[in-house]
Amino acid sequence: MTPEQRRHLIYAPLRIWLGLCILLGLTATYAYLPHVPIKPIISLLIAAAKGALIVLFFMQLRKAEAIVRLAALVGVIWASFLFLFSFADFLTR
Amino acid sequence: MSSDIIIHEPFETAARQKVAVPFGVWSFLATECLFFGGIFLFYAYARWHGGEAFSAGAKETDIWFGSANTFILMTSSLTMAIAERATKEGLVRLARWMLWATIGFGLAFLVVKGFEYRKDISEHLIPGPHFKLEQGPAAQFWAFYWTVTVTHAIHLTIGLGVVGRLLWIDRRGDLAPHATTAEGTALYWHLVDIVWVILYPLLYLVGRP
Amino acid sequence: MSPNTQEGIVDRELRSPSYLQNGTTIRSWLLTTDHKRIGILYAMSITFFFFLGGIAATLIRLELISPTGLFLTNDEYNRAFTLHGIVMVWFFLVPSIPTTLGNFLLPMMIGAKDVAFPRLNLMSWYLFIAGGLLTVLALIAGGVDTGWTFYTPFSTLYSNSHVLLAAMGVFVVGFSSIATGVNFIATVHLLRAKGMTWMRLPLFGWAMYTTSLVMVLATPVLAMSLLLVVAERAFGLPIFDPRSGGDPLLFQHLFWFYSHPAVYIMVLPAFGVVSEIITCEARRRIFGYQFMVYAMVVIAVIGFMVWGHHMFVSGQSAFASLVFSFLSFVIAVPSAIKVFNWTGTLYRGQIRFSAPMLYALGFIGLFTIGGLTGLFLASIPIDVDLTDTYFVVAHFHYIMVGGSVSAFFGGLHFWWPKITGRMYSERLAQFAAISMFFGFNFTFFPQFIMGWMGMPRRYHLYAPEFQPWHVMSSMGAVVLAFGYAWPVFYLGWSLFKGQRAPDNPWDATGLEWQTRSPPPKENFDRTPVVTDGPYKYHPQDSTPHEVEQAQAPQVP
Amino acid sequence: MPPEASTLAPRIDHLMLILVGMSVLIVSLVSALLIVFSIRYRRGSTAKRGRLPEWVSREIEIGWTAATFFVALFIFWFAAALQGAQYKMPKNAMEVHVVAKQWMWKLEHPNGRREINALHVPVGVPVRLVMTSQDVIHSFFVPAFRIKQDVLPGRYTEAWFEAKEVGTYHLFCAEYCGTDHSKMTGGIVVMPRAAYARWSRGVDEHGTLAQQGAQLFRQLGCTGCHGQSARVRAPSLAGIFGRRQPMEGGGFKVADEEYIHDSILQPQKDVVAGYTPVMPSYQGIASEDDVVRLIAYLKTPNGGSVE
Repeated sequence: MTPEQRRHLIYAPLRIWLGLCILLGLTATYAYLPHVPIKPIISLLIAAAKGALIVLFFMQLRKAEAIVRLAALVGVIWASFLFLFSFADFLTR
Repeated sequence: MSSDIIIHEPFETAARQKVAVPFGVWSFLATECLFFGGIFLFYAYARWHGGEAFSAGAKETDIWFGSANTFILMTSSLTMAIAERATKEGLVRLARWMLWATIGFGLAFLVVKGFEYRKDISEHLIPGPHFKLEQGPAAQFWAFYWTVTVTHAIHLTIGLGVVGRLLWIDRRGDLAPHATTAEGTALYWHLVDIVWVILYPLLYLVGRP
Repeated sequence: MSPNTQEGIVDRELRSPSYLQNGTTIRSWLLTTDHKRIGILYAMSITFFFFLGGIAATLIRLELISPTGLFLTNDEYNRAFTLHGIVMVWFFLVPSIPTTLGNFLLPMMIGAKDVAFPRLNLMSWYLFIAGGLLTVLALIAGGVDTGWTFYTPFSTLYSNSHVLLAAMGVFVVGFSSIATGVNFIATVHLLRAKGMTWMRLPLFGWAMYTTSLVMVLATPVLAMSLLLVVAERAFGLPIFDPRSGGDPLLFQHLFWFYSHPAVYIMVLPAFGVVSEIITCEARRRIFGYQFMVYAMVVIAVIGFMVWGHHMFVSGQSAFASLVFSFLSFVIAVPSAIKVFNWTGTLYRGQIRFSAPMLYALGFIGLFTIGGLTGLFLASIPIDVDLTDTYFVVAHFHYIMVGGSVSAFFGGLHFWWPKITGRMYSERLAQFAAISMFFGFNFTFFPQFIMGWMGMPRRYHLYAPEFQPWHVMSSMGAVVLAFGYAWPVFYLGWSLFKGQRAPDNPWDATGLEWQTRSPPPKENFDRTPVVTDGPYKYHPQDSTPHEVEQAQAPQVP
Repeated sequence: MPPEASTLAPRIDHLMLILVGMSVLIVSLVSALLIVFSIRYRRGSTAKRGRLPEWVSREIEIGWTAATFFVALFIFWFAAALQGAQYKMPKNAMEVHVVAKQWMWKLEHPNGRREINALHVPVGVPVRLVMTSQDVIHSFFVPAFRIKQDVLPGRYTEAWFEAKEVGTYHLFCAEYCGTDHSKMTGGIVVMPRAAYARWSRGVDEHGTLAQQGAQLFRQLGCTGCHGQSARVRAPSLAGIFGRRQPMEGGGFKVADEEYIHDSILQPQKDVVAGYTPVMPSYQGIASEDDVVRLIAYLKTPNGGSVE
């Protein structure tokens, strides 16, 4: 294994994994702190950040072809239609 | 870089064929995104509508099991990522080890999940006549819990199957030319991880301390 | 496009065998990954389901002749219309054009050897069969009585029928749709022949692409809503149960998020088929190609944002109803554009009234009526009165049966020579097309009137003042049934005794016509290269008339 | 054409006729074009087929896109305006409670008179329907009035009408609800006011809805906690209806029919600020009919303040 390969194969993913672990610790701690605001939002934001790390680096969307990125994006956009219009009903009853 | 990718029937060029698997798998992941989107909509509605009673139900989950499983699955993602990259680089030995590790972590997840289920069952956390809490939003939380974790576990089991298939390919011959297959497998495995990462705050962090 | 006919004097025997001769054992069919053979497998399966659903329709129409019912009990009637709905929607209409004509033609039209994932394609058919078996099992076990909509809490807490089996059947067949969708999207993106740019894609290709988009993005939500139904019904988990604070409307949102776009899964492919037929039979370039493409894309996207118009009386908020109503009007615009453009294509053409063309013209008429009555149902005050009446039944049959099924039959005839290598009897086919058109109108137009008079749907005992309309409708159904059954005979005859088809009997420009009939396994003897847009029936700045005159002396 | 028996019906029909007219126009236009083109440009005809300049196609395309868009916008606007009228509940309407179950309609007048599968109403008086279901989703559909509203379990939905013609009209269940769905029908009997007054005087011996509710309020033991001398701390219900209640966990909720319904059957859901959620659920103890009575009682000026 060349040093180049070692960097690409081992260290880069390890760094991401470390980031994920830190975020996991953060989110669990924050949830148990007494008297801190907007807990649900923080926990979801951290989950989104973790998801983004996995998508961009583990799944290599950062370096992917345009059409692959498009496919990835489309799922999220369409799911947002589902939420947007359903809650347009729930919230205005 | 292993350059000797086999060109299958419908494809004329290796470049097109290389993008086909990630593109196809990503399209399927878009499907998965909407699949889980459906049950997340149920969660969002129940949490919004159920208010405090919903959180009261969510308090009953065990964060230790949940956190341990999040950690296990994140680590399996790491080993999977290394395995996929190693396959591409032609480092078959490393890839093989990492695939075995991934399978190990996946199984560990299921075992931990099993213990968690045992605890949940012993505490009567299955909605129904013997349900521990009030019927109502708390029961809805647990309906979500059971449905989504079982669905996720089925996804994970399928994941174990496709990773196992890679090992089988390896056993029968050379893994290196199947880099795109490894890539598709890895994408699916990571998705299963992401779903869990999103589930973690929804299941284990509501209404604490 | 480059026609590579006139290959010189190549002996028929020396060329590779056609896809039909390439292995004749049952095994070679059941394990095939050839998109054309999978198309045939699908065609046989959906024909079975079409007639199964048709039997249920026959029972329904017979029963409704009398206001007090003829021979069915309440439960039997409920099971009959549920079976009709489930089978026709998921086992016939949704797969109809994409999995048969789409599978067969899409790779050929874009100059590819196969779809992007041939084995996935075969798996899709097996999933279809598995889902079909589960549903047939539900039928044999005694049937389902929830209606095809599976509304909760009826389906989860109250129904005493085999909801689980049917829901699982539909769940499984959903994944066959998704597999087809993923496959087609990748195929169109990655396997277009050299020179086949997006704006040179035949409209049928665009139709398959947009349909697949809807399949991939809508079907999973149906899968999840059925999974939730199963969880509540089988395991007693309170999900939609109102006693635990669940909302029955949540199910409806999830269900219609799929089921409204599903209407576009059924009708977008029809747009594609009709565009191919009309251009060829009128010898005319499509009027406004780009607008036709954009219209389909807009329909596929906005189609996801209008589902709430099924829920105007459901207890949905007034604000949400208003938003959904507005978007439903917006989506009428691209549909109207398409109708006008097909009409415009006929202008200054050289129109031939072959059977496919008759089906296509019928499609335009019926689709127009179906689309316009859609505007009635998009207007909230009128929908409040008309929803859940026969007006709605008539409306969606105009779109899905008058529209899609006409187009499917049109396409089946149009590409029959290519698929089977045999010609059919033009006269008999024209007769079938005409009887289908009239039979359809006799069956469903009275239903608009009785719906407007207040006849609720899913009733088999009804007030006597509706009887004349029901009798008219049932009589029309006889003609319609003939229109559907008749092609089985002459097409069946053509399979064995029909004249051998030339490679390009209609003198069409699509790539699929530039190869042999029936095509070889790898589709083309020589990989095609595309140099121009589709529908090159006359040069861009010329007319069919001039072409005709220029060609006249050469025609023997 | 079905009878137009409510004040709303002619307005709906007006819109309907506009749409029918427009549809006939468009269908005739399209079919006329199809037929004319088909005949004129049939293969081998001698009709001239000159060149089409490129701009024609684009101009026409943009033209009819814009035209259809404006037609659609116009109809939407027209329909939305009418929708406003349809949704606005008239004040001082007579209130009728509707409880639907498989497979019958139970209708309860404010004076306590109960009917099954029939509803007697006076002509010329607005009637507000407050509806709920005991089991599955049903739908209250009176074609002659052009009204339809789904009736949901666990929720109240509303509809209103003002009958303007004396007569008997169909009542249908329009949402499929199981085996006897097509038998879940009834009649709306619209009577002259005097006749209605005579009919409604044949009151039930049980008293008005509110009186029955007061009785239930005691029988079910509500006074034990919500009464003034109760030992358990529970919010007083005197004059509760329509009041804004502060919620535990923040926010306010208006105590409407829906809120009271849920507070009886799912008391854990919306707990008033400052109270502990000790109230048991009355699911299975109080039927939907009972809840209707309790609400009628709590709506009266001194409802909930009994000792």
